[in-house]
Amino acid sequence: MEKIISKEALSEFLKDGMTLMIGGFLANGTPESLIDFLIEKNVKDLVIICNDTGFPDKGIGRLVVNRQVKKVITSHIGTNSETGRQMNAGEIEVQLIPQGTLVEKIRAAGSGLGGFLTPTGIGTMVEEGKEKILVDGKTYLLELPIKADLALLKGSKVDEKGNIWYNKSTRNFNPVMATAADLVVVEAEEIVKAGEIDPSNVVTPGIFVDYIVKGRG
Amino acid sequence: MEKIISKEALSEFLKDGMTLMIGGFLANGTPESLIDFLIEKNVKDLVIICNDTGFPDKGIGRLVVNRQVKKVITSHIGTNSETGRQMNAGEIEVQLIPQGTLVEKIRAAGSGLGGFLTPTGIGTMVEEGKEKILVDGKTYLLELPIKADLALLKGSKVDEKGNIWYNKSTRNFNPVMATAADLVVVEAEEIVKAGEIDPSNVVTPGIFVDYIVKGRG
Amino acid sequence: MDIRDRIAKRVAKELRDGDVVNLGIGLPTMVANFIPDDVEIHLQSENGFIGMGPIAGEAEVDKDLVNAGGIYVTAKRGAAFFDSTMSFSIIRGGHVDVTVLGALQVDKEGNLANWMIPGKLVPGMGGAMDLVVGAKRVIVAMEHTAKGRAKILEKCTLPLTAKGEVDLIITEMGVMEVTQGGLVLREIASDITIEDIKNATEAELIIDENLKIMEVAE
Amino acid sequence: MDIRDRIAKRVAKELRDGDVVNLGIGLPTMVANFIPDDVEIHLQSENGFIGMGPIAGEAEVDKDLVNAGGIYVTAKRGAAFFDSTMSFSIIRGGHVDVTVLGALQVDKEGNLANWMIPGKLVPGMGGAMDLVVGAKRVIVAMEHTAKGRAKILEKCTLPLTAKGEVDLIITEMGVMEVTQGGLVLREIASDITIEDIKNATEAELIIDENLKIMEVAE
Repeated sequence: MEKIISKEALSEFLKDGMTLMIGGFLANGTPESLIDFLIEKNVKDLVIICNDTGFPDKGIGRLVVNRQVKKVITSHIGTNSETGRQMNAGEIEVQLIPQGTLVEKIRAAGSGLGGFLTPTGIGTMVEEGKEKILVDGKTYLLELPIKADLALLKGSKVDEKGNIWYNKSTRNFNPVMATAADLVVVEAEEIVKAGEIDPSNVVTPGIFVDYIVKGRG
Repeated sequence: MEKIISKEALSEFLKDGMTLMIGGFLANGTPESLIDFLIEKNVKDLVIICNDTGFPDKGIGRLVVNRQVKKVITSHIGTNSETGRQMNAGEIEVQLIPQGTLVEKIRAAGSGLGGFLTPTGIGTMVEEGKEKILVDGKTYLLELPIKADLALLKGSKVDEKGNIWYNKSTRNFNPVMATAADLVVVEAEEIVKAGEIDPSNVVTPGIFVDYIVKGRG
Repeated sequence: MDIRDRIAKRVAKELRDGDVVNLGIGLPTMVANFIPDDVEIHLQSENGFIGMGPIAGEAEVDKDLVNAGGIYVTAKRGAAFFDSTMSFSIIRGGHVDVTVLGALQVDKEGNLANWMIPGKLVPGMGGAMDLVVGAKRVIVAMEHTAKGRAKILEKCTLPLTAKGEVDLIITEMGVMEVTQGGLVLREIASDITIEDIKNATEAELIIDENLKIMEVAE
Repeated sequence: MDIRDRIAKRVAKELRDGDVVNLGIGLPTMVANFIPDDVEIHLQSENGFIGMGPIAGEAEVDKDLVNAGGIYVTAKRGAAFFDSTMSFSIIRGGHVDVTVLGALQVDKEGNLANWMIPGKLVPGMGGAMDLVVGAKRVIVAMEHTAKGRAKILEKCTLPLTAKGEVDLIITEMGVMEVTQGGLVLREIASDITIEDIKNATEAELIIDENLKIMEVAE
């Protein structure tokens, strides 16, 4: 199975209103070339699951600025004033989730778990509408899985089988998002032959990756 | 803080009746030198959390044969007939847990989660005595965290700060056990200087590791 | 051809190019020997890797590389190692396309018993419960009977591994699919009659109106 | 000495050799500048690493290495990178010894509000809720008042970040510990009176009978 494709071949998978996970943390480890392509194709009404909405000119923020986003499910929007402005104007829906809970919800979906109990958010607005469960005298929130139609990742080195290695802090949400979407596309900074990444150093096994696109670098 | 110590320095931490996690899968990735030491010191009535009880002459099985184990919490005892014999004779308590549930219980403890919902075990003996929770029309078991007093790990390469890299299939339960015990000791096949393991390839961050012991190789 | 080879060979036909597959210990492991050259499957080993190759020859043994049965194996080019949490995220998370396991008992509702015989044999479930619950498709591959006793039952009597998760049963006598309506015989071995297989099966067998001869020819 | 430097310097005295520490954005980040040479602390950055070094100089910038504020930083020898699941296993799992954060409001029960002002400022909680719940010790480091208004209250009025998790409050005026009995003033700045700090604090302050002068001398 050939996984390396051109960006253009992704067109058939893009649909207005779809739910995306996009890797990165304040645009570090975010697949900018794939975002370029979303902008070029101008897919609309996207629901985006992401750590943060980046900056107006960098990362996921560019999709917000271009008004392609209906809703973001995220932990932080403070670095992109446009997200806040659209939220206050009622133009975008923002669902804020504590970062550790967000990443764990994605992991639960990818790992076949029905949910998990976290102490985070107890006694705050975050607990509203959630089931509380007492374990060993301590109260936890039951948090549920969250998944996506399509995950867009950024890998530093990707082999032709889709195995991914991430350099330094670019890893962040990318590996967990690889497990929790129906279709997974990775933007590769560098594409290498199978075996060039030491199998003991692979972070995301290639079985999670459907397609590989060479990034603009 | 100097983390590299001699086995002998571990004596003060060993106590009869303590709960241990020991890494490895059918003795692959099991810290044999640390098991040597447990046998030498003859600590008794141990509760051991482990994937399996290895073989009579290899891995965790040696502690069973030497009658140092009061209870094992494990997914499999089939490769060590002595565990089964002691169980049938009422000499050892065996708690069997599905492998994926066992590893996730350890992770929950290490990750500050109060529990998780798994579909594994529904409709089987495993569900006995456990709370069932319905999410989105599907029934899950609520499984709770499990932790230990002491975790004994095996690392292929360990740097002087305790960062661990595991070769091939020796990784298994080692990284997760590093997160879920009050004290963590790693047996190093090779000890290297800080920085010799590429920081992007470290699997277990050194902050989890209290002590490093050079293995017998 | 050996009975077990016949079963393994038939199971191999169920695997598709690109499938992620976990093969249980014993007969299921033999399935790997019958995969056509033009089909690339990714063997997952629950102790922590994907891309498992054949058993290691004497010169290939690497002390750090065993399969879930503790046997020295090889890894293919492009393999990936991971820890047990990731291994079961893959398994329970629906990322394994097919798992092939043996059974002590299986029944017409797709219930499976393969991990213990109370008072006799209690090896433990290992990763089997997670695999059967998590894999997209569960194939039981086994000899049709045990010492003449039926293993395909109306209702399992041994402690279950999982409830209602088995999709397909492949034995030397035939191929049976678990459906809402019951256990349907899709294929039958060329050397037996419908009566033969019915006699060897406790569960009621619904005969597919398009019943085929099981392809196990060499 | 600048007020903020004074606070950061006093916070630094709370850190012990070997501590795993997460410093929030802003003033807390400055704590790193005042750690004695003989104390080795491990700075955790919630975007995914441990062993964070100083902000990168122009020649040191690595596009693949930023802190949780998106700023290019360096990594110390022996650092380790990981993904966000591991980062929050570390944080929520009690493996962070000390977290230092700023506050909009904090109260005598240890409640903290630092993530939103309804209708005005809604940046989101990021990792703050997990940090405050998970860290063994939570230190709030901030200026004592905001434009003359008290920030240390009887009861927070803004939406909480976490309930009852704050252990210590360090401002330019003093060091206050949250105890079962209430908020205890342990140290006071040398240039103010007890009356001064009481006037700047809405919460009732219990004066430690061994009240000390806050060590912020240069």
